[in-house]
Order: sequence, then C-alpha cells, then structure tokens
Amino acid sequence: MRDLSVDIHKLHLKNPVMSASGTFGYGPEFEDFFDVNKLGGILTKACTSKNRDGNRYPRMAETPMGMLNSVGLQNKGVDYFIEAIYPRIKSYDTHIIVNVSDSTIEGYVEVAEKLLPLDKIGGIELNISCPNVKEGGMAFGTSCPMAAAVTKAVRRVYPKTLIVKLSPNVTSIEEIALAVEGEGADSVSLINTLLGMAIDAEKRRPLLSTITGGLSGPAIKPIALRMVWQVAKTVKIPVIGMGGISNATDAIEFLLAGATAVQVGTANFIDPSVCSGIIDGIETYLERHNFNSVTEIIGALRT
Amino acid sequence: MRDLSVDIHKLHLKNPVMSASGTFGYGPEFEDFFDVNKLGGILTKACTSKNRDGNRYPRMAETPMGMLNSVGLQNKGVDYFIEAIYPRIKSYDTHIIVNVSDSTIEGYVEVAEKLLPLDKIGGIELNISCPNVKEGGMAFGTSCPMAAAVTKAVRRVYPKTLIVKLSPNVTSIEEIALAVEGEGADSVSLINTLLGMAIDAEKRRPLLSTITGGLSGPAIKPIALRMVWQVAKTVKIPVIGMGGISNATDAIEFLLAGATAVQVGTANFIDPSVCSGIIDGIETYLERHNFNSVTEIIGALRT
Amino acid sequence: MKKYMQDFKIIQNRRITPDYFVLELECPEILPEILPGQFAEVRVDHSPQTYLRRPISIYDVDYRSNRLKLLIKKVGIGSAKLFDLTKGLTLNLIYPLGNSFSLPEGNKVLLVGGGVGCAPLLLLAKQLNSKGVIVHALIGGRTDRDIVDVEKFSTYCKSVYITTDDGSLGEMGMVTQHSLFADEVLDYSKIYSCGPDAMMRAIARLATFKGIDCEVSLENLMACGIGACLCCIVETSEGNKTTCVQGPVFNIRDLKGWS
Amino acid sequence: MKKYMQDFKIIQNRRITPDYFVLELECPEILPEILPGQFAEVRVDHSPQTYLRRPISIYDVDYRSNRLKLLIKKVGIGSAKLFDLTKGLTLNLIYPLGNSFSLPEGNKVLLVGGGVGCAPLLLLAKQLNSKGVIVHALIGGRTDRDIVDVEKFSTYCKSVYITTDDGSLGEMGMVTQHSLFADEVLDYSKIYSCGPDAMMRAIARLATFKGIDCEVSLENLMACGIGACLCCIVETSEGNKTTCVQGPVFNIRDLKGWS
Ligand SMILES: Cc1cc2nc3c(=O)[nH]c(=O)nc-3n(C[C@H](O)[C@H](O)[C@H](O)COP(=O)(O)OP(=O)(O)OC[C@H]3O[C@@H](n4cnc5c(N)ncnc54)[C@H](O)[C@@H]3O)c2cc1C
Ligand SMILES: Cc1cc2nc3c(=O)[nH]c(=O)nc-3n(C[C@H](O)[C@H](O)[C@H](O)COP(=O)(O)OP(=O)(O)OC[C@H]3O[C@@H](n4cnc5c(N)ncnc54)[C@H](O)[C@@H]3O)c2cc1C
Ligand SMILES: Cc1cc2nc3c(=O)[nH]c(=O)nc-3n(C[C@H](O)[C@H](O)[C@H](O)COP(=O)(O)O)c2cc1C
Ligand SMILES: Cc1cc2nc3c(=O)[nH]c(=O)nc-3n(C[C@H](O)[C@H](O)[C@H](O)COP(=O)(O)O)c2cc1C
Ligand code: FES
Ligand code: FES
Repeated sequence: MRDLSVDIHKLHLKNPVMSASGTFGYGPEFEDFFDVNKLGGILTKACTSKNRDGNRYPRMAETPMGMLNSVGLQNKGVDYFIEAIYPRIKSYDTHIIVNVSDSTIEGYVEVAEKLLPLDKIGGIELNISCPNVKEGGMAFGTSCPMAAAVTKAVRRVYPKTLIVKLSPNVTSIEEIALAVEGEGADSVSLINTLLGMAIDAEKRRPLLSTITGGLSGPAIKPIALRMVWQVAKTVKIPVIGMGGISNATDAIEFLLAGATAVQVGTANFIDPSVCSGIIDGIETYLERHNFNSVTEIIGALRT
Repeated sequence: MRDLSVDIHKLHLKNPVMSASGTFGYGPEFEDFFDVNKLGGILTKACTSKNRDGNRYPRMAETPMGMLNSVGLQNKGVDYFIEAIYPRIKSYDTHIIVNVSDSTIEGYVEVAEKLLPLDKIGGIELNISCPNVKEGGMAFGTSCPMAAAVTKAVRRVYPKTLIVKLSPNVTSIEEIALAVEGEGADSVSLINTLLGMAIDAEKRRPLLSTITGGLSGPAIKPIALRMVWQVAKTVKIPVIGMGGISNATDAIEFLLAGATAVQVGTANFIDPSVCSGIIDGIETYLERHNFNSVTEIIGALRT
Repeated sequence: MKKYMQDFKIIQNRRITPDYFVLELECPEILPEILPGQFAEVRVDHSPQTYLRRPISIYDVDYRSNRLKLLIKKVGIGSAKLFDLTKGLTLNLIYPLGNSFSLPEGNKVLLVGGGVGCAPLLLLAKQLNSKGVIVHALIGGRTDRDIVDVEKFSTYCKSVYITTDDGSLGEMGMVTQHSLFADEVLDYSKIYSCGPDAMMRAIARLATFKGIDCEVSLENLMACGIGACLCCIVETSEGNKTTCVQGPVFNIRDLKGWS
Repeated sequence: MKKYMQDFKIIQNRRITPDYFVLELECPEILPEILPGQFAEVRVDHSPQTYLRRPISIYDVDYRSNRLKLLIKKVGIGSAKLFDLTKGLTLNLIYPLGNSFSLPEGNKVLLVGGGVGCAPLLLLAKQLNSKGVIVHALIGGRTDRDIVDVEKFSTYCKSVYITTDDGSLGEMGMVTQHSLFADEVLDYSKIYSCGPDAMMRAIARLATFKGIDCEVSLENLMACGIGACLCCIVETSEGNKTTCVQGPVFNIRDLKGWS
C-alpha cells in the first residue's frame, strides 16, 4: 500500500483522482460502474444562482480524439441543488466540490454563500471559464482584472476551500493564475475546454446550435499538460490538472508536470469506470518505481 | 470542369490548396508522389536572415491524432535560399511563397528585402507565430503592438503580397488579425501550432528537448476552424486557413468558415500525395453540389 | 435498473443488405432483463475517428442463450467499422440504457418504423404480442433494400404493411401516405414510432389529428448515454430532459412542438 | 531513387518469439531496387494512438516474387498493431527511404547487430557476400529470445557470434565484451552496426580505438521519413543532417561526439 493521499488546501483527498465537472453528473450516474467513494473527489455539474436550460440541441459534436460540447451550464439552480440533490449525495465518503458558475459576480457570490452552510461541501470550484454561455462564463477567465474581481468577491464570503478553474483560451494562463492567487484562491484547476467549432460540409451548417463549443478529450492533452506545467511553476497554491486524461499514464504525466491532483472528464463517457482504473494504475506505478507516496512524483519531471 | 481558382491579393492561385510551411520542404521532396505543380501554392520552410541549426534532438512527439514539433526554424538562411534552393524550384508552375521568420524586426526586414527581387516569389508569409524559438517567434504574434510593428516594418520594404501568419496561442486572434490588417497585410494565414507538451511517464522526462513544442494535426482542427471563422468575420483581407486538414471535407469546412484558401501541413507526412486528393475532392464536391466556382462556397456557412 | 459494461462475443454478423446487418452477441454472464426500447452504448475500437460510443437499440434478446442482437445500418464511420466485425471478436457494450415503451390502454396498436428505426420495435412487438395485444406494423423505407427482416415482425404482428419511397416494395410513398390512414376513424389505441425525425414528426401530427396516443423513440446525438453530459436533451413540457435516461421513448404530448 | 507509396499484401506474419515477427509483403507492382540499410515508412491503420507512420528497415527482398520482409519487435502501440496483422490484409508503405551502407575498402568485415537492430544487416550481409567480401556477424540481445533468425545470417556470413546479457545463448555480456574483441589487432576493414544507441556508441568507441572504419544505422524518431519535417536530425561535422534522407547510415567519423 502506497500513500496516495494529497492535500488541496484544507481538503485531504484519499487519492489525487477526481471526476471533472459536467462529465460525472453528481455521482449516482456512475454507481453501477464502480464505487464512487473510491474517488479523491467529485466535482458536480455547474451550479448557478437560477435555473438554466442551457443551449439548444444539438449540443455536441465528435472530433478527432475529442468532442465539442455546448451544454451551457444547464442546471436547476443552487436552491434545487441544496434541496433535491445534496441530500442524495451528502453521505458519500469522498469530497464533493461544487462547480459554481454564473453570469454576474453577484450570482457567483450568491451561490457561494448558499453553499457555505452545507457541511459536506468542503469547497467550491469557481468556473470562470465556460466557453458556452453568452454572458459571463469565459469572459471572467480571459481577463486578469475580471478573474481577480470574481475571486475577490467570492473569497470575501467563502472561507472554505476555494478553487478557481481557469480557461485555456488565453495568451498567458500564468497571468490569470497569478491574478486569482493574488485574491486568495486556495487552488487553481485547469484546463476548461478550448473553444472550437465543427461543420457539416454536406449540409453547410455548424454542427452545434451555438456554432462554437468547448473541445475536450485526448486531443487537448498536450495543451493541458503544457499549461499545467507553466502554472505549477508560477503559483504557490496547489494546481489541479485536467484535459484529456484517459488512463493512469496520462494522470501521472500531469502529476509529474506539477499537478497536485487531477480531474478526469470526457474519458468517463467512454469508460464510466475509468477513474477506478486510474487510481489503481497510479498505485501500481508508485510500486514499480519504488515511491512511497504520490507526493514524491508531484512536479518530479526532470528537465 | 469547375473553376477552382482563388485570389490572395495579387496572387491568382489555380486552386485554394497550398502546402504549409515546414511540412513540405521546398517541394522536390514530394515530386515522387504527385505533380507538385498541381498545387495552388507551396509555402517554403521558414527562411531567416542567418543560418539556424534549430533545436536539439528530439524534436517531435506523437500525440492523440496529432504531433508536437520543436524543429525551431532550422534553415540555412536567406542567402543560401537564394543561391542554392531558389534556382531548383523557380521553374515550378505554381506559386512559391516564402515563410519568413526571425528574432528581430530588422531580421524580418532583411529577409523580405532580399527576397523582393526574386521574380518567382510573388509573396511572403511572415511567421510571427513560431512557438519553438527563444527569441522573437511567437512573441511577435501574441501581442498586438508587436504584430503591428513587424508587419509595418516589412510592409514598408515589401510591395508584393504580404501574408501574416497568426498564432493561435492568444486570447483574441481577431485583435491580432485587425492589428496586422491595419498595418497593410494583404492576407492573414492561420493557425500556426498550439503550444503543447508531452512527457515520458516512465523516464519522467519531457519528450522534446525544448520541453514544449507546437501541436499540429487533426487534433487541433476544431480550434483552427473556430479561429478561421472568427477572423474571417472580422477582417476584410482574405484569410488562409489551416490546422489539421487531412482530406477534402476538412478543406471544404475551412472554406465554408470563410477561408479563401487552405494550407495542408502534418497530413503530408502521413500521405505525401494528400494535397492532390484534396484538390480533386474539392472539385467533386463542387460538382455534386452544383457550384460553378469554389468562390461560391467561401464563407457560405449557413448559421 | 442496474447498468453494465461488458465485452460481448460476436456470434454472428448477418449482413442482410449492403447496408443493414445484424450483430448477434453473447454476454459473458447472465443477461439482465432488457425492456423494449432500451439501447446500448457500443464502443467502436480501432478507429481514430470514433472516439465516442455509438447508441444502438437492442433489437432482440434471447435469455436462454444469453444473447442479444443489434440491427445496424451503415451510415458513417462507426457503423462501417461495426459492419466489418467478424465472428469471434468482442464488442464492448454499456447497457441496458434508457426507459422503454409503455403499455397501451386498449388492445390494438400500430408500430411505425422507418428504415433502421424498426430496431427497437421488434422487442416491443414481441412483448405486446405476448401480452395479448394485437399488433400491426407499418414499415417504411426509401427502397426495398431498407425493408429488412419483415418475417421477424410477422411472427408477432397480425399484419405488416410496407411502404417504399420508390414503390419497389409495398405501397409507394411515405409511411404517412399508406392507405391504412385513409380510414376516417382508426381503432388503434396507440401508435409507437421510431425512424427519421421528419417521419416521426409526421406520424405525431397524424396521431394528434386522429386523437391517438403516440410514443416515439428519439435518436438524439449522445456522448455518454448515462445522463452525465446533458448533450442529448429534448425540450419537453417539463423543461429539458435527457434522451438517454428519461428517453429515448417519449409520449408526443410531452414533447415541445410535437403535437 | 524514386520513392513509392503502395499497398502491400501481407503474405505471412511469422511470429518468431512472443515479441519478434517477420511480415512478408507482396508488392502490387514490380519491386524497385532496394539497397541494404534502406527502410520503409509503414502506416499503422485502425489506431487512434498511431497517427504517424513507423519507420521499419527492409529486412529482406525477393525481386522474383516482388516480395519484401520486415523484421519487427513489439515495443509499443504501433508495433503491437502490426503484430496482430494477418495474412491477406494490406499494409501501406512509403519506400525505399534513406541512404545505404557503403562498400568496405578491404574484404573482411564485421556486422554488429543488437536485438531488432539486426534488421538492416541481413540485406547488407547478402550484398557483401555476393561481392565476395568475407562477412562476420556478431549479434547481441538481452536473452536468447532477442536472438532471432541466426540461420539467415549464417547463409551469408562466415561466422555468427552471439552474446546475451544473461548468457542464455552465446557468450554472456554485451556485444562489446565478446571475446573476438580481445585480439589486439582486428583484421576487419570495416564494422557495420545497428542497434540501441548505447550499443552503437560503444561499438563506435571500440572501432575508433582499434582504428577500424565504422558505419552505424541510426533509429532517430521520424515524422515524415522523406526529408520534409526536419524532426529526425543528427549532429554531424557538417551541421545537422536528416536521418531519413541523409541517413540512416552514417560513418561515425562524421557524427558529432561519436568517435
Ligand atoms: C437511442 C438510439 C438508438 C439507436 N438505435 C440504432 C439502431 O438500432 N441501429 C442503428 O443503425 N442506428 C441506431 N441509432 C443511430 C446510431 O446511433 C447512429 O446511426 C450512429 O451513431 C452513426 O454512427 P456512425 O459513426 O456510423 O456515423 P457518423 O459517421 O457519426 O455520422 C454519419 C451521419 O449520420 C448522422 N448521424 C449520426 N448519429 C446520428 C443519430 N443519432 N441520429 C441521426 N443521425 C445521426 C450524422 O449526422 C452524419 O450525417 C440509434 C441512436 C440512438 C440515439
Ligand atoms: C530508420 C529506422 C529503421 C528502423 N527499423 C526497424 C526495424 O526493422 N524493426 C523494428 O522493429 N524497429 C525498427 N525501427 C524502430 C521502430 O521505428 C520503432 O520501434 C517503432 O516506431 C516503435 O513504434 P511503436 O508504436 O511500437 O512504439 P511507441 O508506442 O511509439 O513507443 C514505444 C517505446 O519505444 C520507443 N521508441 C519509439 N520509436 C523509437 C525509435 N525510433 N527508436 C528508439 N526508440 C523508439 C518509445 O520512446 C517508447 O519508449 C527503426 C527505426 C528507424 C528510425
Ligand atoms: C459535456 C461536458 C460538460 C462540461 N460541463 C462543465 C461545467 O459545467 N463546468 C465546468 O467547469 N467544466 C465543464 N466541462 C469541462 C470539463 O470539466 C473539463 O474541464 C474539460 O472537459 C477538459 O477535461 P477532459 O478533456 O478530461 O474532458 C464540461 C465538459 C464536457 C465534455
Ligand atoms: C514539423 C513542422 C514544422 C513546421 N515549421 C513551420 C515553419 O517553419 N514556419 C511556419 O510558419 N509554420 C511551421 N509549421 C506549422 C505549419 O505550417 C502549420 O501552421 C501547422 O502545422 C498547422 O497545420 P497542420 O495541422 O495541417 O499541420 C510547422 C509544422 C510542423 C508540423
Ligand atoms: S448522452 Fe449524456 S446525458 Fe444523455
Ligand atoms: S523524418 Fe522528416 S525530415 Fe526526417
């Protein structure tokens, strides 16, 4: 038995593998495939201040080793989350981190404040990087002042673990990371999806109702890995890495690049038990390479 | 016979398909596989003011449906190009566009001035987006003032067709496009490679000598297509699209998104005759959909 | 219902026409109960262009041999890869997914299938027939090559009507143009339909007009198939619903703009 | 030399050990001349993880039957896919690529191959033997399972020496530790080597020390194989050269840091 546990600020995770927001529902969807309590943590689907229908169908398109989505934060709002969803998942023996989104700073603050009293919710992930909403979303994550402002506002009301999820659609992700670290973020997670587009050449129409959408999956892994490496060198707070992780080797690459923990997104669609295999694979790797603890490989890339 | 010809400023291309810089040598490498005179144009490997060795081996890594490279502008310099390479290719019956790179504005200007007298070279493509060199390169392409400055300086000395090749590693590629258009660029081409990274988990080392490199191939197509669509809506000059194009359908998607012509890069490595098939495929598409000329489908996406 | 992810063994790939084929698959364990209308998410291996699984209805089930069948039409890269599969290989399925058709009030129903949309209707015909419901089937296709396995339907249906766009089999025209609809009053207590979107909408209009209860099985694009991604949604009177978990079967009265 | 891109038919996949196999391929047209040391860029289909082609040496050629052979070792995803190929399928090659070994001054030479690095040496042995050169071969591997097809080499070589790291076949140790190198003076006019980088460098040092001319065949990572990408470069006394066009065979005196 190797020690797989890692700490993201005050959250002690039993292992560094979490499910990514928007790709894992709230957990129950995956119970038939593995014991979700095995996870280091579960990131919920985005939670906003009000009910949101999301974008019109069609909302997804397949691309070479990846997919585009333009779901657009569909959820029933924070009150519904607290009333109807939280009771069903609060007994999980793993951390539940709520992914918080909105179009306005006030909205973010409102959601954070309402989530604060929930015992089981030890932290939130501020999604300032959703490319699929007209207002807010990615706009917060692509400008340093705006990223700083939303972080600051939420920090003021939210004393528990505050993770800020960064957008890759920027010239310098390090600068955004520094901006949110400067306003008191406890951790940054990256990357959200890359803005992309797909076209049906025969019909001469976009494949998504929103024309553009967010690209995820193995295709984006090299970009995600580069950004995690850049940000991990730059900030002092722990970095949570994601983007295309599909197996233990991928996850280990992110840890080596400097991520303290990882999230698995699109790969859950191809193999709903993939996270379980990734956790086991990391342990096997530690054994094979004679490491006692996963923390020994974090940032251990020899450059 | 449909009319496949398009115009990029003063260059009349017999069809919209060109080979991308750095993936096609100077043309002769592909003569065994198809008649390269069939191409709309050939973009040469980057040409710099002085000889450059490029980066150390290893310079490439395979990624899901793509590859990373960190060749880093290896070439023997503009004088060698003029003396040794130009004579071998100047009889081609297709446009030869030289991809011009350097670390300083003076360097760009020097190369442009030296290429100007060459009859066969009707235009140059300013590469302000190479992610694989320490100085200059991408730095010019990720800041509006620098992109504007290098364009302005070269424009002053270079009256023939001036294409500026944009970097995708930016928050707003439209702004950079507008900046270079404002300084008199005749066309913009996009995208260059996305900055990425790959790691050998077993050895705990980066796979590239330079740690990071440029991502190309089908994996990046959705991002490239989105950027071409954004830029084509924004500027008035013709847009040349590229990024992951591997067949006629891909090329047509870029044309529909607003590109006047396309370039094919990494796909040449998998099938050195791919450009020939793409040209034929575009013609078949025009026939099937009853278009007389390829210009009818440029920007014809129904949104 | 518990969902499973399992490697099935391919027992047979029966190619019916150049485009339609039936994969017969054997479960490595005891097959769980599968309801009419449910589907599987099929992993298409060895293909760089098919990263996501493909949703395919469960066409037939044999609990004694632990086998199930998929009826598939070659329409793109994924289905073409499946077409090439041969006996002895394995196929990974996540199943059984989705809801199922509900039982009718009365005891005479009509199933309307278009092309490969017939796939989920066979199990339904079987179930209804076993419950004593009189089942009629109307199958439409572009040509006779899109009308497959009619004998199977005949086993459980009192009559099988056929239309083809070109008249190469059955009546010429679209399903909604079939002469059976000419009758002023139709005594079906329910119509069940699966096929191209335009066809199902036409059937839905017809059912609404004739005042007949109607369920359709939607074929929305899916990424996960298990309710996790919210890509497959359809607008209903109660807001967006997932086609993969809350569907694929919907009563047209609940679908926005369908009745 | 003109290069071709062609679909070859797989005549046989001879699995020698659990890791080594020989693909025998038939050319659809008349096979062009292929020189010892040349290679092919092999397209690995049906795999999302192998976007690029794989460079593989041409192991043997039979012009009468228009067939060639590739000796391959399973080391990763691409070679594992090739391992699974069966008779009757096709394999797309771009070939013949690269330069070739040059003829020796004298008439006695030593070939040193490590593991699958033997692949390009068989054609060389054949060629030199046909020209009356006396060829000795020294083949090294980790275990006896890495020493394959020795009989083939015996056909064209006066003697075939073997070393294995674990002593399971031939002398125990690395190739450079073989007793033949114990002789103060070696009368080989040239050493040709292909194998792992470390092994070739050790052989290069030994050859330099003994004053023997030496050529090595490098296995640099390649993207295009035809001189277009400049990914496969090696530092030489005349600057960077491409391994795919200006190599893979280099004289060690031209390689920076090799002699
Ligand atoms: C619940 C459900 C049950 C289904 N049952 C069956 C079945 O039993 N048999 C069967 O053959 N097919 C069935 N389908 C449709 C099947 O999933 C698609 O035909 C298949 O995914 C196409 O994959 P492909 O890779 O061959 O096509 P692609 O190469 O992905 O696409 C080819 C063309 O088909 C279109 N297409 C792809 N998927 C769909 C879709 N879901 N609906 C409409 N058009 C689509 C694309 O837009 C494109 O024009 C079902 C779909 C759903 C959602
Ligand atoms: C000119 C030339 C001739 C060659 N001839 C042969 C031959 O005849 N038979 C044969 O079996 N192999 C030969 N190789 C090596 C062969 O190309 C690689 O083993 C193959 O590409 C590995 O592909 P893969 O997908 O199986 O491995 P991958 O999954 O891509 O990689 C598996 C492991 O092998 C390593 N690896 C991959 N490629 C190389 C390489 N070129 N050199 C060293 N390590 C590598 C990777 O770093 C990784 O650790 C030759 C290479 C060159 C350049
Ligand atoms: C269908 C889908 C829905 C998503 N929804 C959200 C979301 O609500 N909030 C969020 O922060 N990220 C969302 N994401 C982004 C993922 O959490 C993750 O950042 C991204 O997909 C990259 O990781 P991957 O390549 O492993 O999927 C979504 C991704 C997908 C594919
Ligand atoms: C090996 C390699 C070398 C390249 N060299 C250059 C270069 O010298 N100058 C340049 O502007 N772009 C260069 N590029 C970028 C391509 O021209 C192209 O912009 C990019 O690869 C995206 O297109 P693709 O996906 O079709 O390859 C290079 C790309 C590759 C793969
Ligand atoms: S396909 Fe993912 S929710 Fe339905
Ligand atoms: S592999 Fe491209 S130049 Fe050698």
